[in-house]
Amino acid sequence: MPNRGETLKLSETAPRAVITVIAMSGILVMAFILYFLTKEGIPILKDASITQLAAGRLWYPVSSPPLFGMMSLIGGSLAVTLTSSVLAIPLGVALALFLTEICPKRISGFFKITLEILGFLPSVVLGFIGMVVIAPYLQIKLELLSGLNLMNASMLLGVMILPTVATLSEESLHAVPQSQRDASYALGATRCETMFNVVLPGAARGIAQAAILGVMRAMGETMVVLMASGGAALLPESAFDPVRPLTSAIAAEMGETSVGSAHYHALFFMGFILLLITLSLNVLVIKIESRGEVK
Amino acid sequence: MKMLSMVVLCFAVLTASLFAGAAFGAEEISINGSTTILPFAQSTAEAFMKINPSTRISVSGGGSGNGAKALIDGVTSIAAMSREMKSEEADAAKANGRNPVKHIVAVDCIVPVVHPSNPVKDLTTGQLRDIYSGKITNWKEVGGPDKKIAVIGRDTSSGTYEVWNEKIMKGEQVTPRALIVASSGALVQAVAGNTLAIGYDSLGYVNEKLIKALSIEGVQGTPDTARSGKIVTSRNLFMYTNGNPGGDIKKYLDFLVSDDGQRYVAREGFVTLK
Amino acid sequence: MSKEKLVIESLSLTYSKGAPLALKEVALGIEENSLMAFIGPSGCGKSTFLRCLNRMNDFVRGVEITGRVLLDGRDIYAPDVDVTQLRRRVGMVFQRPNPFPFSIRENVAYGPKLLGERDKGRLGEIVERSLRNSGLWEEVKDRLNAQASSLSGGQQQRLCIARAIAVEPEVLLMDEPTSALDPMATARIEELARELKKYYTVVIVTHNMQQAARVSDHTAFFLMGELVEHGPTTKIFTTPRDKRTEDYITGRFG
Amino acid sequence: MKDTDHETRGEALLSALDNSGDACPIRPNYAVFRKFADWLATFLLCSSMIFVTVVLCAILFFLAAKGGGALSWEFVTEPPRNGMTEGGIITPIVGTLQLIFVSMCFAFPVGVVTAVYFNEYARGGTLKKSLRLAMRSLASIPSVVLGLFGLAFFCTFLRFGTSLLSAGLTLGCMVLPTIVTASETALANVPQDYRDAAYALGATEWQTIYGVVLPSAFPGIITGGILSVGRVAGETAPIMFTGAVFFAPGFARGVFDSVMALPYHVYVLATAGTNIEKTTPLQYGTILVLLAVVLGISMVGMAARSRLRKDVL
Repeated sequence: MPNRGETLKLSETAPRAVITVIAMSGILVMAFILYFLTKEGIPILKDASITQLAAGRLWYPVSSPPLFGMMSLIGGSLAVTLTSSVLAIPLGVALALFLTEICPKRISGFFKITLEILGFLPSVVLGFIGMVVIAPYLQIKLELLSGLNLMNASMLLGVMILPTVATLSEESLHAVPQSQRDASYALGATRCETMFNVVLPGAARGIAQAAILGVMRAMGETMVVLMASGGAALLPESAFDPVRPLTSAIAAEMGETSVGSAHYHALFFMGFILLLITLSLNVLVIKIESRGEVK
Repeated sequence: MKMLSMVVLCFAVLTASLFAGAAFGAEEISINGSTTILPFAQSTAEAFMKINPSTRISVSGGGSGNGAKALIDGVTSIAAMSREMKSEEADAAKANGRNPVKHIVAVDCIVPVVHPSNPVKDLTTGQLRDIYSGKITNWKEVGGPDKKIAVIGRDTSSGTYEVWNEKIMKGEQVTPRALIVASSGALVQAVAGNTLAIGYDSLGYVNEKLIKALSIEGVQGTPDTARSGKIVTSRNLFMYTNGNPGGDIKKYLDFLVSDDGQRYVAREGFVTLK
Repeated sequence: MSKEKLVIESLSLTYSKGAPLALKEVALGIEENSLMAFIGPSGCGKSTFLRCLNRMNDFVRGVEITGRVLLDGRDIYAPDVDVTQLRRRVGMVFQRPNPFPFSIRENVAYGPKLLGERDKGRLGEIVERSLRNSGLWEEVKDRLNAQASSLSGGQQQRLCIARAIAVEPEVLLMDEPTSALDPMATARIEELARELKKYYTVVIVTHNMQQAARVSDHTAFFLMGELVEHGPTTKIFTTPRDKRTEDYITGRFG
Repeated sequence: MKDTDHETRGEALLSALDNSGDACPIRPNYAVFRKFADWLATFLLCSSMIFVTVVLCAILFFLAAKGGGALSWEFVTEPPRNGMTEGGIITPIVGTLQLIFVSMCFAFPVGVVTAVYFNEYARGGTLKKSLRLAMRSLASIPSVVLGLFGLAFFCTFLRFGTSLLSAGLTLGCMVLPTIVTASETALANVPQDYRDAAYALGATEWQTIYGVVLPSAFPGIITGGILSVGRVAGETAPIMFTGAVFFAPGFARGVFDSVMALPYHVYVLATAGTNIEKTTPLQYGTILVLLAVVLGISMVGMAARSRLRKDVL
């Protein structure tokens, strides 16, 4: 930026001030989000202690007396996130490897568009498919009590986070210098040895970030779990148990509560928990990134 | 740069028109609340608007609580509720300077539903309670095939759940293993696609081709049994207004309880007042 | 005079169908345990030609190669050839040092590990031997677990040489190995190259004629994809047969 | 290559180099294993891509086959009738467009200005760092949590009610980080020479930005905007409590009206109709229109982006 000393005129300072102020609205929005989630979420602690909230397994928010045990819901969120990540992250990395290391440039464009389209599919559409296609199929094929379960939701969530993981991983694989691949090939390595011994380790940091961002998305996704996860507030014991992740509990129950009731605050408290989880994952991503910069 | 200015200008004009629109719109009634009531609230609203083209009625769902909340906040003219307003909601409304007034607009009953292939026809209140509390887990215990029961319930905060909880469960907790679906329609979808399922839903949602309604203690859910209260799960459906309504709101509510209006109630599968 | 390790017979290369040939009918023999230098102005095809000798051009899309490259009398472009085996026998050192982002030890052990060597002790021996032979051992023996990127450019290049010779290649191709290095580091690499030819057949591409004159036994001069002239280095630099060679080495172009 | 000859030679070489140790074990079986592993990995990676492509095609074809029959001119030009069992979906289509418009009115200018701030004005320091952190945090917030925020802040605190305005602003907050990132990239791609040239002519900082930098970055900024519009069109969770309604008798005529929106309409049709049999074709039809809107907008953005990349390179 050119430094023009003290002779700053109004025509210079005014736009600068206006732009700075408008830009700050980003901070403002974030601050408001934190403030309102805290303000509406914390009052639940009057009705239930932290231990009751975190360790209670029973979620009966409108019975009398109400029980606000969120453990099953948090467990549901974690189970869905974990299962979908286990399904989608290896697949996403595999797609990225395919696109950078195997696929000829000419057709990789086509596959990249495929991935992007997958990423643009609205979650409500995927949830719908889970409800009307996958659920009956799973129920009949596997003779389950219900096809609306952890596995159903996780598969769809996997589809949702797949493009994120694949695209970001692909970027970091791309950033591995060609010269290192050459070096490996020149030593007589096969393509697969080069991929797994040189390219993947070289992109490990970026792939870790991609994976965390994928986890973050899975954690916060709502419509798919609302429509396909079954909604039973219990800690799942198998992959085919129904679950009730935090996001679906919020979406399903928010409409039915009365403002200011303990239930209302409990739902905001769940939002608050989700916020904390995603923000800390975000900090993790930034940490990984900055460690890369130092090097 | 010209292009940018043009775009900005267009945005400005459109924005202005959007804000201005609110100022000289026709009188608007908004109905907000229970998903159970929505179907006939919507069709009566459509019919009413045909007769009174100057009135606009918007119908939004989200649940009984949502309706009450909207009425308390003063952002809706009518709260559609499948349960009576709770005392805490009424208190909140009073604190906000509003005075909720109850109108009974239709009758309904909740019936247990199963997949059409299920041979079971009747269950007692006790059996239903045991199924939902998790004591009975196999269909053969209630005269069905030797298959596990997939228990499907509604969100604990829905009006339908509250009736079920009060009249059938009588204070016992629903097993946490029960699947929970977020709306009446989702329940129909879930039961229709699952041969092992049992659910409960408002009479209006029972579609003979997709799901089969069971009788409770030998009493079928019909308009008559619902009106007379012979079936234990009968309930009234309400609309709440702020104070005694006047103007278009009164006209709409009058239309709704009139024979013309009640025809739509019947057509959506609900039970008319008379 | 010992036998010819590599014999190239009328090798032509084009980067895409119909495009002008990047290499035209190159024919050349490279003697075993000798050091041959390829010289020529940039873009003359000398690096492309070098990459033909261990089939690194296979990765370039659209490349078409005709002719034969015989390693110990067998065509490396024959359909039954295992390219990975070939590349183990014909090692390569690149223009810029390209160590893997691992430790020094892991860099050298990479090749032997690929070949199935899992024994820690033997790997240690190979690492030490390769580093000694590339003249790096004394400098790094106390920090074998340090990141390769912590080395200087010259050290990195010698590490790359150590990595290449760890798999016991028969031929070592060096593609302008000193172009990214300072004069001191260059001198060390040149010295090393002269040392290495005792055990390997070394081919070095350079744009630096002095370098070729200093280190090589034989020199081949490339121009516009053509092999103009080749022969003993002293002969090329004193009595070139071709006018173009003379022009180049006397600095009239290039 | 079969070569006992080379092996012995390698050993001879080794002993010449150093008398200790053996040659690398070159087991013929191991070479076969390596080849097989390479082939297997290639096969698995290829099939993973094929698998994903097939899944996507299956989803799209399934929806197209089921919904194709419901599509007609009437379907996309008429409002829903008779408790959603008849009529079309023009109301939610228009509602979605209105939501896009309102959200962009907020997010686009603020996003572009924020990017200008980052790229041209910010001098490092705490303010820039905290704004950067705020943007990244905002990008990571689950959409349903944004919905809660919209409910507490726009609907209740600012008294906008469940309205187009509340929902649009909530969506705007959601896409703000996307627009900032896209605009920043576009601004960063403007060559420094342009700025230097403008300054050399005596232009002020603002004149340079407004007259030179912004116009040359404009195509990139617009592209980012279009891509985020695709996201706005498809989101359900943030508008569920803030402005989308089950049924509205007509288009919203002001920002304080509530609206129907396509994604929410899909949810409603799938879960709340009394007459699921009758609404089934409408469900698939609506999904198809939603897909057409979302994918259509996104593809326009993608096409614009690839053209842009070609121009830049």
